Amino acid sequence: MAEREVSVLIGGKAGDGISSAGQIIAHLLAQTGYRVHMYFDYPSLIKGGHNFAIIRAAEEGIGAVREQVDFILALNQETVNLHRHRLRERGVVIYDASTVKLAEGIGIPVKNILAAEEAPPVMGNSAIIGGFVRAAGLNWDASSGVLKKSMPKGTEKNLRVARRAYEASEERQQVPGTGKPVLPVLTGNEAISVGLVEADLEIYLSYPMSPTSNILHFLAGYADELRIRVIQPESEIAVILTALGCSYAGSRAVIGTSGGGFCLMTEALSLAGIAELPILVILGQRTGPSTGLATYSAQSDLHFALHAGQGEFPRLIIAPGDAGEARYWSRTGLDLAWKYQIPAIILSDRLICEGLYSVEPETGIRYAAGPVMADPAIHPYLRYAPADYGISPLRFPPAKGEIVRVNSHVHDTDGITTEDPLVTKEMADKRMKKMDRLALEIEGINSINTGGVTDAVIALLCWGSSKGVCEELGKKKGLRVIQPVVLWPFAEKAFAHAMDGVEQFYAVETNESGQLATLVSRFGYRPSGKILKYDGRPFMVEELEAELKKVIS
Amino acid sequence: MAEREVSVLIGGKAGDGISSAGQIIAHLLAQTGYRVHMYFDYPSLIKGGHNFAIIRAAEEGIGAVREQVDFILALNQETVNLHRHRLRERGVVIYDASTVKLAEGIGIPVKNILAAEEAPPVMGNSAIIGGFVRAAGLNWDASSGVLKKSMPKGTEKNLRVARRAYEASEERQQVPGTGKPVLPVLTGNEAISVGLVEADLEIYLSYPMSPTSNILHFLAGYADELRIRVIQPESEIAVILTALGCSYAGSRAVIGTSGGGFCLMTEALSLAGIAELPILVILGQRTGPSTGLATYSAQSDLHFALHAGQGEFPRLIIAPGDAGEARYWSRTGLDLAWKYQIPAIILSDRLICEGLYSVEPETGIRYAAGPVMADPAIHPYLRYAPADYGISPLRFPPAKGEIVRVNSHVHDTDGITTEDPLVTKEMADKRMKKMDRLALEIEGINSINTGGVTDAVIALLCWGSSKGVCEELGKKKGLRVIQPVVLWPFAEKAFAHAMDGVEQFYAVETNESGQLATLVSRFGYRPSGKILKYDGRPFMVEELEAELKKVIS
Amino acid sequence: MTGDELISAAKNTWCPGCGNFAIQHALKDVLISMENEGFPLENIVIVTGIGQHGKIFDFMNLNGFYSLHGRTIPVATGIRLANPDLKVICLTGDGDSYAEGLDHLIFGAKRNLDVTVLVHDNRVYGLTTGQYTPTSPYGYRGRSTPGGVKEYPFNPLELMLSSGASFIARGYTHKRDQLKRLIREALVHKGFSFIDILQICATYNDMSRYYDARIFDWDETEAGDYNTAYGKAREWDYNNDARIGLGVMYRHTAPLFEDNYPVPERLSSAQKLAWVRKIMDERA
Amino acid sequence: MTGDELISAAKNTWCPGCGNFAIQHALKDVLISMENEGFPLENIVIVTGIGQHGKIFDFMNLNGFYSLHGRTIPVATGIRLANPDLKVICLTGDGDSYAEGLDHLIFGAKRNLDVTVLVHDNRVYGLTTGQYTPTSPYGYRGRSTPGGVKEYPFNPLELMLSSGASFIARGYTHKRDQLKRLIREALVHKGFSFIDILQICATYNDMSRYYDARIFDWDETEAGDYNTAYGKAREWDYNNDARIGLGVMYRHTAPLFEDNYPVPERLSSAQKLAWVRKIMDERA
Ligand SMILES: Cc1ncc(C[n+]2csc(CCOP(=O)(O)OP(=O)(O)O)c2C)c(N)n1
Ligand SMILES: Cc1ncc(C[n+]2csc(CCOP(=O)(O)OP(=O)(O)O)c2C)c(N)n1
Ligand code: SF4
Ligand code: SF4
Ligand SMILES: [Mg+2]
Ligand SMILES: [Mg+2]
Repeated sequence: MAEREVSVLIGGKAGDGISSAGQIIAHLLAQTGYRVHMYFDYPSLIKGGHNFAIIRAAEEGIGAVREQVDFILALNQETVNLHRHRLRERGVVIYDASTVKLAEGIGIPVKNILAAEEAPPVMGNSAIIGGFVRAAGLNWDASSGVLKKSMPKGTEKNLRVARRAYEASEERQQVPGTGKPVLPVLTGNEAISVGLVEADLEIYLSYPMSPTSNILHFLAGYADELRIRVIQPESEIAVILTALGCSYAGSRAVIGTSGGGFCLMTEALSLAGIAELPILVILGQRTGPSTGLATYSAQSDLHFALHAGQGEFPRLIIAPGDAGEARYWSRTGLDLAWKYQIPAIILSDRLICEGLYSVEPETGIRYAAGPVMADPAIHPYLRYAPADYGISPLRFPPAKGEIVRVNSHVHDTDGITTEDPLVTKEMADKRMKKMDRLALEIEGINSINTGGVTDAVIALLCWGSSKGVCEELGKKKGLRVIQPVVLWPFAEKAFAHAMDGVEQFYAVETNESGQLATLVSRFGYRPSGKILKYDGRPFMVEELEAELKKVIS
Repeated sequence: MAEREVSVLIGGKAGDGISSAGQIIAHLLAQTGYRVHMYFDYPSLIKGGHNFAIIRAAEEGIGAVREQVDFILALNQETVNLHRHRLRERGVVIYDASTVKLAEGIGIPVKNILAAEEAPPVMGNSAIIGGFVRAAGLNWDASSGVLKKSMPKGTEKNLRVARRAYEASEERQQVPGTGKPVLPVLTGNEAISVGLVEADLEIYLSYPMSPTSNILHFLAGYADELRIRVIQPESEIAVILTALGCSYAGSRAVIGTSGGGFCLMTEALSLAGIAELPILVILGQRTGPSTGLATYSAQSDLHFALHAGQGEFPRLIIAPGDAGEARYWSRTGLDLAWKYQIPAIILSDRLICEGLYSVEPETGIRYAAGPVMADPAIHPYLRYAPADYGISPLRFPPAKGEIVRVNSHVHDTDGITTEDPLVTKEMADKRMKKMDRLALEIEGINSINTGGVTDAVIALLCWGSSKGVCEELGKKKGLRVIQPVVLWPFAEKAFAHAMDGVEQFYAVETNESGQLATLVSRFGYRPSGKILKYDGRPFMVEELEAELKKVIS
Repeated sequence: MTGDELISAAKNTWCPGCGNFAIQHALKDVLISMENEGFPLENIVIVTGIGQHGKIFDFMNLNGFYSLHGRTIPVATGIRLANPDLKVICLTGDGDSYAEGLDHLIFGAKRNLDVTVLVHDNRVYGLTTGQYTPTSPYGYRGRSTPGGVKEYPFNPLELMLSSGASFIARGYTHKRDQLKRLIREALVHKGFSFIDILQICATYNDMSRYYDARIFDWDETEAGDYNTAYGKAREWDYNNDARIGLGVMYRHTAPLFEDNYPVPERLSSAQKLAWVRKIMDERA
Repeated sequence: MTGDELISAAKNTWCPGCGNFAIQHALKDVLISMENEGFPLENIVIVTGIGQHGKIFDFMNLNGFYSLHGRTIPVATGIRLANPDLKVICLTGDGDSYAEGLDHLIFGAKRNLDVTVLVHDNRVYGLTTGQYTPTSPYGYRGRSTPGGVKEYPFNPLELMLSSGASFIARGYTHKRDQLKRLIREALVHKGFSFIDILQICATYNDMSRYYDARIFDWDETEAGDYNTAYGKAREWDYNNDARIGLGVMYRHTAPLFEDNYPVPERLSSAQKLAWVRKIMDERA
C-alpha cells in the first residue's frame, strides 16, 4: 500500500510477554509518525505455547498485517523455525543468541546481558527490543522515552538491558520517520472503553470471557478515577439481569461478553425488548461453535445477534471496523440504546478487541446525550404511554406519587399485564414504531462506509475486522469497498446508494457462510462470490490479494 | 369449505373444564365421521378467567376454525356476552339456565340436575354436553360411548347428568353423520409424543413451559408402559446438557421447551453442533417477546431457531403444520438428528401443540432408523474420523480398548483440542459436508408441501399452524398453497419447483415481520405482500378471507 | 395511602383459598404501617419472578419489575446499585428461586445484598399446573410425576444459613399476623433478609392440615446464634414429619454488598475529557 | 495400562508449578491401581468444565466429555442415566462449579447422583488470567479487582453438606498421597462424592505458604456424623486464618438418583406398535 511501510514479527513462549513487547514496538514505530496495526496470535494458555505478534507500520492508516515481514524478533528457536519463511529479502532476524541457533541475522547475547544487569528472564524481551531499535535505525532517545512510558515497573533496569542490547546490535534497515503527527495507539477494547466513558457509562458488568475480558480489566483499573463501578457477577445471566435492574432505576449499565456468554443473555435480551429497557452489550466474536478456539477470531455471530431472544423486538447492531470506529460507535450505541430504550449490541471480534490501531485522538461530538424524560407534572405517569415514534418518556423510581412498572409480559400503558388481543397488537406496533424511527435515523448517519476506489464497478463487501484488509486492497486494486457499520436496522437506502453503479461484488468475511452476504440477499443483493476464511486467523494482505486474483481478472 | 360442517363454541370460567369438554365435543363429532379441529383459548391462570374452545367439524381435514359458529355452549353469562355475535343465523345457544339469562336458545337447568344427581359443580359441563347431543340430533348411544371413554372418573354419574340434560334439551339443528371412517383425534403435543415413541425415544427431559408441558405430562403418564424415562431437571440448561450426556453415552434423549427456555439452551446447542451430538428439541412457540402471552401463539422464533448458538454448524429445523405432520416429522426429526449427529428442532407453536386434529391412524414407515455405527474391529476408534458425507461412525463408551472423546473446542479426529488453523478449517468443512448431504436428502423427501389449487398462479406461502387456514382458503379461492415443512436446510430446488409458474405470492404468518418471507428472500423470492397477525390468536377463516379480498381481486 | 389504594384495579386471578392472598395482604398491611410512620412508598420496588407468585406485580400499586422466571435477585442487585434509596422486595416462588434461579439466591445471601426475599413456597409449580419443585415432599404426585416424585426435597433454610443470609425466617400463610411481623422485621433488617413462606396452593398442593398439625413458634431469643439457628433449620427437613418451627430463625449484622459500591458523584464532562486526553497522551 | 499410557500425547500446557499436575497424577495413580484390581478403565468417563482444570481432558487417555463452563454435573447426569455402568468423574474448577454452575452442583448433591466431583479449587479464574471467584479470599487483587475484592468467599464444604452430598472431603495439591487416598475413596463411594481440592495456581494465586502453615489432617473416625462434619466444615471459612482440615469430612449412605431411573429393557417394535394402536383407538 503506502510506499513506506515496515512489518515486524516478534515471537516467543506464552509468558514471555510477547503481547507487551509487541505493543512497545508498535509504539516505537508510532512515535516516528507511522500509523500502526498489530495482530497478536496466542493459544489459550498461560505459559509455554507459541505466541507471536505482527506489527505493521505505514504512512496511511492500516487495519491488516502482511505475511511477509521485514524484521523477525525471536525470543526462541520455535519463532525462527515457524516464521523464517516470512522474511522478506533483505529482512533481518534479531534473536536471542543464548537460545537460538542461526547463521545470519543479529544475535543478541541476552543471557549475558541479563546476567550483567542481574535482570530476571522476563526482561529478555527488553533486550530484543533494544536490538531492534538499533537494527531499525531508530533514535535511541525517542525510543527510550517510549520504553520508559511502557514499563512503569523496573524501568531503569529494563532501560539498561535494552541499551546494552542496542549496543550489541547494528543498524541494518533504516526505518525512516514519516514526519506525520504522532497518533495514539489503542486496542479495540481500550477504544470501546473510552467510547463508553464518553457516553456516560456508570456501571460496567462482565463475567470474564475472551476477547472482551480486557474491557473489564481496563475499566476496573480506572474505576476510582472515573467514578464508575465495575462489577463481576456470578454468571452472564446475572450480568445482564443486574444491568437491566440498573436501567430500570436509571443507571447506564454496559455489559461485555463473547458468544457463549451471550447465549445465556438471550432470554434477558428479549426481556429488554418487551420491557423497553435500554442496554448495551459488547459482544466480542471468537471462533466457534461452542468453546471453539477461545483466543482466535471469527465473524460468525451476526445472524445470532440479529435474532437472539424469542419474539420480535427492535434492536440495534453495530459492527465497528477498527479501534477508531469502535470508540465512536460504542459511544453512539450507548446513547442510541437510551434514546430508543432498546437493546443494542456492539458486534466486535477478537481481531478488533485485541488488535492495536492508531486512532485520531479527537473526542468528537456526542451523537445524542440524554434519553426522553417525562414531564414530572403529568399525572399519572404511564411507563408505556403512547408517544412520538413510540418512545414513551422515562421516569425512574422513586417518582413521588407515581408508580413505575416494567413487565416481561404483554402489558398495557401502565405496565400491567394484559392478554387482550388489541393491546397486544398495539404494543407490538408501538415497539416497531421505534424501530422504524431508528431506521430512519440510521439512514441519516454514516452507517455504511464506502472506501477503496469509490466509483469502481467492482466492490468488496465487508464488515468489522475484515474492513482493514479490504480497504487496503480496494485502494491498491481499484475496487470499491462497502462496509456497513450499522448492521441493524439495515440502512437499505444508504446501502443502495453505496452500491450505485456496482456491477459485481464479493463478500469478504471470516466465517463459513458469508453472513453479511446472506443479510444483504434479503434486500435483493446477490454477491458474485464470497471470499471466506474460517480458521480463526485474519486475512493477511497477500492472502486476500491472491484470492482476489482468482475471481477478479 | 366442505358442504357439511359444523362449529361449536363452548365457554366458561378457568377451572370449569372447558378444555376437556371441548375435547369431548370434538370426539362426539369425530364419532359420526367428521374431521375435526379445536382451538382452545385461555389466559394464563388456573381458575376464574374466561376460557373458550371452538370445535369445528367438516367432511374434509381442516386445521382452522371460523369466527361464526352453529352452537354456543355457555357455562356462564360471560360466554354469551362475549360470543353471541358469532352465532350464525339459526344457530343455537345451549346454556346453563341456573346462571345465564337469555331469552332464546335451550336453557339446561344445570343446578337442578346436579342436585338431583348429587353431582359436584364440575359436572356442569357434562350437563351442557348432554344438552348439545340432543340439540345436534346426535345418537345417544354412540355419544354415551364417547362420554364413557372420555370420563374415566365418575363415569356413571357424569352419564346420568348428561342424560338428564339430554332429556331436558330438544333437537334443533341436526348434524348428520358423514359416513366416513372415524379417525382418531389428537392434540399436536400427543402427536409429537407418539412420533417420538415411534422413533425409539428413550429419555424425555423437560422443564415445564407452555405450550410443550403437556408432552411432559403425557409421556410421564405412559413412562412405565413405554419403558421410557421422563425427567424434570432443575432448569433448561440442565435439561439440554443432561440430554447431551445421554447422546454421548448412546441414549436417544429428546427435550421440550418454549422460547424463554430455549434461550437458555442455545449455548449447549452450539456445543451439540461442534461435538456432533445428536439432540432433538421440541420448541413450542408462543407470543413473545419474553414472557409475552404465555398461553397464546406466534410463529416468531424461526430466525432465532435458525441461528441460535454462537458460530456456524449444521442443524435441522422442521415446522409441522398439523398433528399428523407433527407425528411424522417428530419421528423423522429424531431419526435424522441421529443419522447426521446434529441438533434438530421441531418448531411447533401453541396452536399446533394444544390444538386438536383428526389424524390418520396408520403408523407409516420409519424414515431412517439407526445411526452410523463404527466397526468395532477398527482400532483406534476416532470419534471424528473423516468419513463419507462427514458422518463419523459412532461408538458409545465403554468401548473396550478404545477411547471416546467429545469436545466443545475445535478438536482433531480423536477429539483432542487443537488450535491448528488447518484442522480448524477441515473440521468446519467436515461439519458442513454433513449439512450439504442433509440438504440433498431433504430435497428428496416431501419437505415442501404444495396444496390448495396446485397449478394456480397466485400462491399463499405459509408454515406451521398457518397451514390449515391457507389450505382451506386456497381450495376455496383457487390459490396455490406452498408450505415448507423443513425450513432448514432449505430445499431450494423443491421450493423452486413448488413456485414454478407462480406470479404472485403472499406470506401468511402469525408474526410481525413475515419470518418465512424473509427466509425465502435469501433465495431471491420476494412476496407481493404479507398478511400478518400478531395478537396471539390464530387466523380465523373469515378473517384471512377478508384480508385476501383486500390484496387479491 | 390506604390499604385499598395499595391494591391495584387489576383483576385478581388467584384461585379461591390460595395462600398468595395472605402474602399480598400481609405485605400491604406492613407497607401501610410503614408509610404511616413516614416511609415513602414510592421508595419501594417489588421485583417478581414468573409463577403464580409473580402476579402480585399486577395486583399491587407499587413500583415493580416483573422479571423472568428465576431472576429476581440479579434485577434487585441492579436496582440497589443504581439507587440504594430504593427498598427492594423480591417476591418469588419455590420453582423460581430454588430451581431455575438458585445460584442467584445463594449469591444474594453470600454478598449480603440489602434486599428482602419472600419465597411463596407452595412446594409446587403452580402456574404451569402442578409439577414438583425442589421443596416438594418425596412422593408428590404432580403432572410430571404421576407415580410420585422420587427425589427428596432440600432444606432452603439450611442452604440459606450456609450461604450467608443475615436474616432467615419461616412464615405460613395461615398465620397472617405472624407473617406480617416477619415481613416487617425483614424489611427493617439491613442486609439479605429471607423468608420461606409456607404458602398453601389450594389447587395443586393443599398442605393446610399437614402444616396446621405441626407448626409451632420458635423461641426467637437466641436468633443471633448461628449454632442455635442451625439446629432449628435442621429440625424439619421439608420431608420428615417433625414439628415445623415458624418465626425468625437467624438474624445478625454483616457488611452490605452495596456499601462496597456506593453511588459516586459523576465526573463532569470536562473531567471526562481530561481523562480521555490523558489516555490518548499515554498511548501516543 | 501403565501410568504413562494413561497420560496422553497431547502437549501439556499448564504452568510449571501448577497444582493441576498433582491432581492429574493422583488421578492417574488411583485409576491404575483400580485397573490392576480389575476395574476396566474403559468404564471411566471424565467430564470437564472450561478452565485450566478442563485441560486435563486432553492430557488423559480416558473417555471424556469436554463440556461447557459450569456444566459438568448435568452432562454427568445424562451419562449416568444412559449407562450406569459408566463411572463418571467431573473435573471442574471453582469458577466453573461455584460460580457459573453452582445450581447444578447443589442439585447433584441433593439427588445423590452417583458421580465423583473433583473441584480444582485454585480460588481464581486461571484460564481467563486471574479474576476472583466465589472462594477467593477477601481482598484478593485480580485483574477485575485491582483494589482487592470486597466480597467474602463462601464455604463450599458447608454448602455441600447442607445440599445433601453424601461424601465430602478436602484435599490439597501439596499432599499428593492423601489426595490419592481421597480420590480413591471418593470413587469407591456410592453416591455424590465431592472433594474440594485446594489447588495451587502458581501464576495467579500461589497460596502454598499460607496453606502449608495451616493444614492438618482431620480425625476421620466420626466422618459419619453430620454434626461433627458440620463443625469441621465451619472451622475454616475460606477467609479467616483458622487451621485448615484435610481429609474426609463426611460420608454416609443414601439412595442414589440413578436407582430411581434404572435403564429399562426396551419395548420391541411390535409392543410399540401395539401401544400406538391403543392410543389411536382410545382417541377415536
Ligand atoms: C425460562 C423459563 N422456563 C419455564 C417457564 C415456565 N414457567 C412459568 S411459571 C413456572 C413455575 C413457577 O413455579 P413457582 O416459581 O413455584 O411459582 P408458583 O406458580 O408456584 O407461584 C414455570 C416453570 C418460564 N416462564 N421461563
Ligand atoms: C459461558 C462462559 N462464560 C465464560 C467463559 C470464559 N471462561 C473460560 S475459563 C473461565 C474461568 C475458569 O475458572 P475456573 O473454573 O476456576 O478454572 P481454572 O482456570 O481456575 O482452572 C471462564 C470465565 C466461558 N468459557 N463460558
Ligand atoms: S394454582 Fe395454587 S398457587 Fe396458583 S393461584 Fe391457584 S391456589 Fe394459588
Ligand atoms: S494459571 Fe494457574 S491454574 Fe492455570 S496452569 Fe498456570 S498455575 Fe495452573
Ligand atoms: Mg411454587
Ligand atoms: Mg479456578
